[in-house]
Amino acid sequence: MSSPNKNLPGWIDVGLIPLINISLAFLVSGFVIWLIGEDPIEAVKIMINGAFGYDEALGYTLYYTTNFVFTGLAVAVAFHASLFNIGGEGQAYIGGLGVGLLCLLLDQYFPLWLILPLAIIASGLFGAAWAYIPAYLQAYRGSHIVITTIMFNFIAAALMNYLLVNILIAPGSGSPESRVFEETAWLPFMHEIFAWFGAEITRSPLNLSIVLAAIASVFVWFFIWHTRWGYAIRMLGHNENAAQYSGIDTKRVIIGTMCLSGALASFVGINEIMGVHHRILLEFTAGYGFTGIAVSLMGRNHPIGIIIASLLFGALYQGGAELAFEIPTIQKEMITTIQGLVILFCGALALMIRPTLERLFSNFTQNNKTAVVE
Amino acid sequence: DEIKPAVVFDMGGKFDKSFNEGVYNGVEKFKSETGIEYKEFEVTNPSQREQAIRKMAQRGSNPIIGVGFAQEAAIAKVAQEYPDIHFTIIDAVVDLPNVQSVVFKEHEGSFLVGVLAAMASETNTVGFIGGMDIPLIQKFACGYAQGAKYVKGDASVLSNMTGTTPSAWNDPGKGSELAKSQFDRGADVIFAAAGGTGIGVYQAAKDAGKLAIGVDSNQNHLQPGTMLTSMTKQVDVAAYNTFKTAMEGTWKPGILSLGLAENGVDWALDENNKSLITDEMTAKVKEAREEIVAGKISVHDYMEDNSCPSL
Amino acid sequence: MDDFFLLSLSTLDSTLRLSTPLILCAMAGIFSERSGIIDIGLEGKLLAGAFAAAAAAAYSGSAMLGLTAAIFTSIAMALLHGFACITHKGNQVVSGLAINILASGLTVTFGIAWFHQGGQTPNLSGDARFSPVTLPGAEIIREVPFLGPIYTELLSGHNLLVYVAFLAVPLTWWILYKTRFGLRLRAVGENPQAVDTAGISVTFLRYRAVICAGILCGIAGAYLSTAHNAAFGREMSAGQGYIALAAMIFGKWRPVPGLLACLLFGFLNALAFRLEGVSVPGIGQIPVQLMQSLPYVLTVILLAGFIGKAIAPKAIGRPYVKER
Amino acid sequence: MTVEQIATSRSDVAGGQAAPPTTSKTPAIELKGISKSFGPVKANQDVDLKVLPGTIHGIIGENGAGKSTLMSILYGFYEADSGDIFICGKKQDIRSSKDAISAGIGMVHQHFMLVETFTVLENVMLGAEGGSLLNKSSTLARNELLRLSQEYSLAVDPDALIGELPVGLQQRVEILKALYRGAEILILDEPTGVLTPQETEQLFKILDILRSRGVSIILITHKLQEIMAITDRVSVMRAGTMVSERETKDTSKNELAELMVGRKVLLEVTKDEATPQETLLEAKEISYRDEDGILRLDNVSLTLRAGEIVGIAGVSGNGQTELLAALSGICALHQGSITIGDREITPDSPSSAKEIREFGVAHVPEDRHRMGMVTAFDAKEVAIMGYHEDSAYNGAFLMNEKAVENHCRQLMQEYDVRPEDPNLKSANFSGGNQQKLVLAREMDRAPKILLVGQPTRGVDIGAIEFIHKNLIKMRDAGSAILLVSVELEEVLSLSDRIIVMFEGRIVGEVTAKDADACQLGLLMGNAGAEEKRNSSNNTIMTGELSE
Ligand SMILES: Nc1ncnc2c1ncn2[C@@H]1O[C@H](COP(=O)(O)OP(=O)(O)OP(=O)(O)O)[C@@H](O)[C@H]1O
Ligand SMILES: Nc1ncnc2c1ncn2[C@@H]1O[C@H](COP(=O)(O)OP(=O)(O)OP(=O)(O)O)[C@@H](O)[C@H]1O
Ligand SMILES: [Mg+2]
Ligand SMILES: [Mg+2]
Repeated sequence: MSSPNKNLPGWIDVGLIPLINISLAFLVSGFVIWLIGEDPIEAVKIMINGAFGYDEALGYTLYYTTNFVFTGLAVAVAFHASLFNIGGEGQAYIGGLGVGLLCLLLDQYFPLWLILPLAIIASGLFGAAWAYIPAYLQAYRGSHIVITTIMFNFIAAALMNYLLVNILIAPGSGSPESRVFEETAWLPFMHEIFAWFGAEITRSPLNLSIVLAAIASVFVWFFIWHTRWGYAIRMLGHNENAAQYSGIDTKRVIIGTMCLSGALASFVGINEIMGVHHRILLEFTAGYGFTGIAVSLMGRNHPIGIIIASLLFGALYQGGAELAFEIPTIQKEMITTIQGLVILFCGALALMIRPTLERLFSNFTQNNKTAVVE
Repeated sequence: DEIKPAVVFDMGGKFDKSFNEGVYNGVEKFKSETGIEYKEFEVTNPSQREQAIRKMAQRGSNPIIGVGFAQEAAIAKVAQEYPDIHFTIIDAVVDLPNVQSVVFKEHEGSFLVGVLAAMASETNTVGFIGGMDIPLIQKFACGYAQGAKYVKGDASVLSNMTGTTPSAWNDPGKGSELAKSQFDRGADVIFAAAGGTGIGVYQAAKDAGKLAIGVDSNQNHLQPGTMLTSMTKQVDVAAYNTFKTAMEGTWKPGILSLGLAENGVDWALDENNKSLITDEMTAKVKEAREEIVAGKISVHDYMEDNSCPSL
Repeated sequence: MDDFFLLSLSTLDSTLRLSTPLILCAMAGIFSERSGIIDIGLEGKLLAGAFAAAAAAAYSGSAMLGLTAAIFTSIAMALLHGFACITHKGNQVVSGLAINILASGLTVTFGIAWFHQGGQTPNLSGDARFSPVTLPGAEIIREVPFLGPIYTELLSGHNLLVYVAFLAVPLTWWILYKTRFGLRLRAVGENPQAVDTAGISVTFLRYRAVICAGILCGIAGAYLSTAHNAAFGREMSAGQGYIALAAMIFGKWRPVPGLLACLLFGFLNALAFRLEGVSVPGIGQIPVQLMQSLPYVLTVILLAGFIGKAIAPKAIGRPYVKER
Repeated sequence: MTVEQIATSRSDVAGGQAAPPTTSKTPAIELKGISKSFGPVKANQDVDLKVLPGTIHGIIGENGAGKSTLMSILYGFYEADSGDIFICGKKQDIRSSKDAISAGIGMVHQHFMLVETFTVLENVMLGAEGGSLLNKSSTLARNELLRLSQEYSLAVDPDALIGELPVGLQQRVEILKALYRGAEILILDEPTGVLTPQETEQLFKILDILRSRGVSIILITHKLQEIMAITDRVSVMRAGTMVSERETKDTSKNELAELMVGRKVLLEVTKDEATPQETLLEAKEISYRDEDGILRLDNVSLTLRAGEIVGIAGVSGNGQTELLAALSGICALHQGSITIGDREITPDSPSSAKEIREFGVAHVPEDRHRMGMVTAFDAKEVAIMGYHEDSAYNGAFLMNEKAVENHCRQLMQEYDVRPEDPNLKSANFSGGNQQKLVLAREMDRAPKILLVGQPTRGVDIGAIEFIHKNLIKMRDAGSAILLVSVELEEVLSLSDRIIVMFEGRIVGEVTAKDADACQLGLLMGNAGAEEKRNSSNNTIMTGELSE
């Protein structure tokens, strides 16, 4: 994002402008909906209610948010070292494999409190490993990370396809999925956790991994802006010569950063495999990795921004599903369109109305000054 | 009182040129005949399957159709939660008192079109193009190969898969290239079980003046004159029947395994392709069909043991 | 041996067909990125173009009208990209992603609305589609051993757009290196301040660059739906825009190396198709998936092995802000 | 004189006949009440300026005084908040560089506006190609370029890549660009900051010729002797305002110095004899090749001893940069060895910038924007570059922000960096202040060995005095200092020993007291070895010879 250096009060930048942008996005979406002869107001009502209106909806929204936080953070971390990691999709896929294999291995023998940390490590390792190769090639052979990560997404898909169809497929099952894990390897759902405390909420895929997402966000914030490693990463990202001058081993930083990035992306596997499906299956990443790019950039590569953006996308996914459910004439492609519009207005055109506001604001303050003078 | 039917399509979407679309046609037929509206949903990621099915159940929809093997787990779960709602799952088996599982013996149908392909082939080489390498598709391939080898023991069968990502079901460009590559390798009849990718295969066949075989629904009309036939799979009928029987109160749980005997799978003959089908072929297929129904020929089901002797 | 020769001919033949859209998109990417505007939106423009072409061709029955429609649609999307990134200094990657997502949504939505075939367009035939062109003399020299087949099988008999794609490369090169526009375009991608202080409008220049990209993507789209195939199908671009992007970077943002990268991709795919299911003595049948990932794996290896560091245009991705 | 007329007269400059010196006394440039502020910063406040035609007008002022900003406004790069611009008595509203150019204004920016990947010719043509196809317009341009370089003796190879030219030549290209566009008014912002004495001399010859051709010139510089040497009038800026204006002949260095800094400054360095002690660093026959395999250091040997300043003189681009890089561990040796204390660094046991810094070696790189700082960082982050792993700034996991900020504030106080705000983005300091910050960071730790390149580039004289004092202080405190500077003045006045480099080799060593400028100049030009020189230097040579 081109950092605007004109002075506007914070609340306009972080509050008003995004608000106007999203309204614009919905205005245009509403127009498209009106075109196909549906009632836009109704549609927006359904979407918002469908995303936040009741506990189940909220549950789903937050469940998607969890995934986006992971992939968004992954992209952001790499971005601070000016590495453009398009490979979140593949890293998440392979991370999920790691989680799955571990659960398949241990679920009969160990309790959750032992499996969970191991699973987190396993997914982290697998995701990091999948990011390591592109990183290594970038650092030591100068091969462009964008290409290699794109390639590795395809390779990951091929690998998973092979493993699931030929090796992991549950005996006697028709569909390319592993066997279901024992309950000991299931992350508790939020509705279960609430139940422990006697609170009754409707079931949803939302599970313990949202806590992991929160932890990850805090960690990234501290790590990037308040540790020497983050300092090195950012310096490398801004000025490689300066980094070398400062005695930073740029190759190691590149590799380290990408591995961290891959690990973060891989936690989608925790949420999906251990938290929701309790088995390894095809295409569970469903594009979360790619959306992570938009999430991260819309969130200005900052954890707080990323959390907000993730929430927005979570709401879009869930609210969109709701909309498709309630209004049959609205197909899933219409939802895609709306998502595109939101990314366009809240992401790409984020600064569109800023100059106008600046003018308004400065006039406003001018007038006040003169008023004071008189 | 009127029933409130619902259907949950899988990730391919109801226009996937494959079984989702089949189901869609079936329920549309039902709607137009009876005027009864149905609820529908297209899932866009794995966790929406359970969500959508449960939502349908909550809204009191009954019966609910789940399309595709991938919905097996979701149906199983929700069916237990709602024991008095009727569920029908297509292409998978869920063993519950309130679930009807409709599975097709695609291998038998594929066997027949394999026979036709081999007989129509002058090069004695036939091709198969699948979407993704998954058991269901292997099932098609395997039956097809067995059929081809049944008429011509020395027939060789080329097999390609389109890809490993969902786009493999929507890549006509790659489809036509795969077809061309198989033509180059001597094939002159190609059976495509690859959703939208098939469109490219049929086009390539037309452009090259070779033959192609459609899948799932009768696709002969797509390229009249170069579509040898289509391996039809009566998903539409199955879906239609689910609603129909439910309406008449005759819906029954259990496993419906639809093969040639039940006309669940078949090969399509219409004016678009009758010029291509000789009487000899018709006779041969008729014979093969009877022997399969009579159990004289046992067509291998890939999904039995996830392996294929004839490929 | 001889039919090996023919087989390899046909492999190269399909290499050409497969690389055509990649080449056009890669050249498009070069125009945009050489001017400093990242273009992740190739995929979206490609898809939108494909739809527009098929739709227009289906209505008008003319492939040329289809092509025109594709070009204008794609330009429109390019201008949207410019509006976001050039005029409003938006993030170029986000804008590109937005365009891709919009394209995949809108094409199908309109498709369903207009043709009621689940986002597909009607099959095209005859003039609604670009048909093969036989190059002069193809028939005569067919019999000439070796050269004959190469000319007739390989070079001749493709549709117009394939040749357009291959002409686009020298054209791009010429514009970039031999015209004033090209000079300024390369300059603005390296150092917009220098261009500005030389009294040239950075904005206008970059807009023209993205328009060029739009035109080329439009042609590529038309190729997909009205030349290579005979209809538009949902998501039919199937990620080729991203591959083209990779190829362009692979080619270090230069036309000819870019071309080679695209051809490499096309070739590896064509090869993988033909090797699939072939069993290697000793190893036995190679898993399908391995074959399918072959092009990607080999690309990575090549990238690691032979191609040195690719240096992007200096000012790429950074919107040009100037004090006012 | 209207834009059109300028345009025509411009085209006939381009046509060859030099424009006759304008005799009328209407000022070529007149600025009235120019004000410009960047947010809170008032870069210019109600500035007036008159420049008479055919004269050279100097502008001096402290770092951040507002000189560059004022010129950027005149050149249409920034837009003034208020005030008017008159060109030859005619009010112009200059909203873009385009307007400025068509008004006959040319500017040589402080940070050159050149495309590094382009050739000289391409850069000169850019924006004035005169034809939509390059082939024929470039032949025209080539001839015109050659003609200009003949006429003004600005020899430069049209096909050389800018990125590979020494700054001196890059600057020539900037001037040629302006002339090519027929500039009647030429603005140079700190042009000599990056030049060798020879190059500076060259530049001034050129400016002289231009003046005689009736071109009006504005010259921004921090070097008073240059003002005295070449300008006709001089204006002094302080804190965004014009404080005074003088006829050059009726003023003196000291007066000007006082005017701009607002206090007395002593202009020449005073230092007593060096008392060199033990050897702290010894380089034995070190060689280094860059990525393209070009030999940048060609077995260089030198020793740095405690309490001694060794100066490296040389035309920029003759291996000084690489020498600093090699000694500070940034680039790996291909031959030879460097001994620091008891650690011997060889190609087989390479070292890293990190390790070498731990030996107490500090390094002030020549180019602050390229290496010395990260313009996107806050001042406080820049203040710990290279020392960011120091336990003083780090806890177990988190950094100790307070410590970092305090450290930075203390540096800013000691080295008077303005504005004194550790949390300000470092890009927002004027370059002079950026330089002070970098120096402060490296000198503050009283390193055993200090490698320093271009310590006073772009720095105002007040600061120069201060920096020189400190270097001497460090020397006397027993540090070994290696000073690389293209300012011969500086090298002569600070060093105890002077080493001259040429094409990566050491071509001469003299003790400071029996060294003199012209002798060094000859060594730097490596006179007597012309045939070995690469094309770029070669053109300098022919340039020199063509006098
Ligand atoms: N684009 C800008 N945005 C904000 N502040 C600026 C900008 N340009 C200049 N300034 C501020 O305006 C003041 C004047 O800057 P300017 O570059 O004109 O000083 P200067 O006289 O050129 O300094 P130096 O002698 O180091 O070249 C400085 O405080 C600088 O920080
Ligand atoms: N966005 C900005 N905000 C605040 N100050 C800025 C900004 N951009 C530039 N500046 C400062 O304003 C001055 C104008 O740039 P300029 O390059 O003329 O500085 P300078 O000091 O003259 O350059 P040098 O580094 O060669 O001394 C610089 O000092 C720069 O650091
Ligand atoms: Mg300045
Ligand atoms: Mg300066």
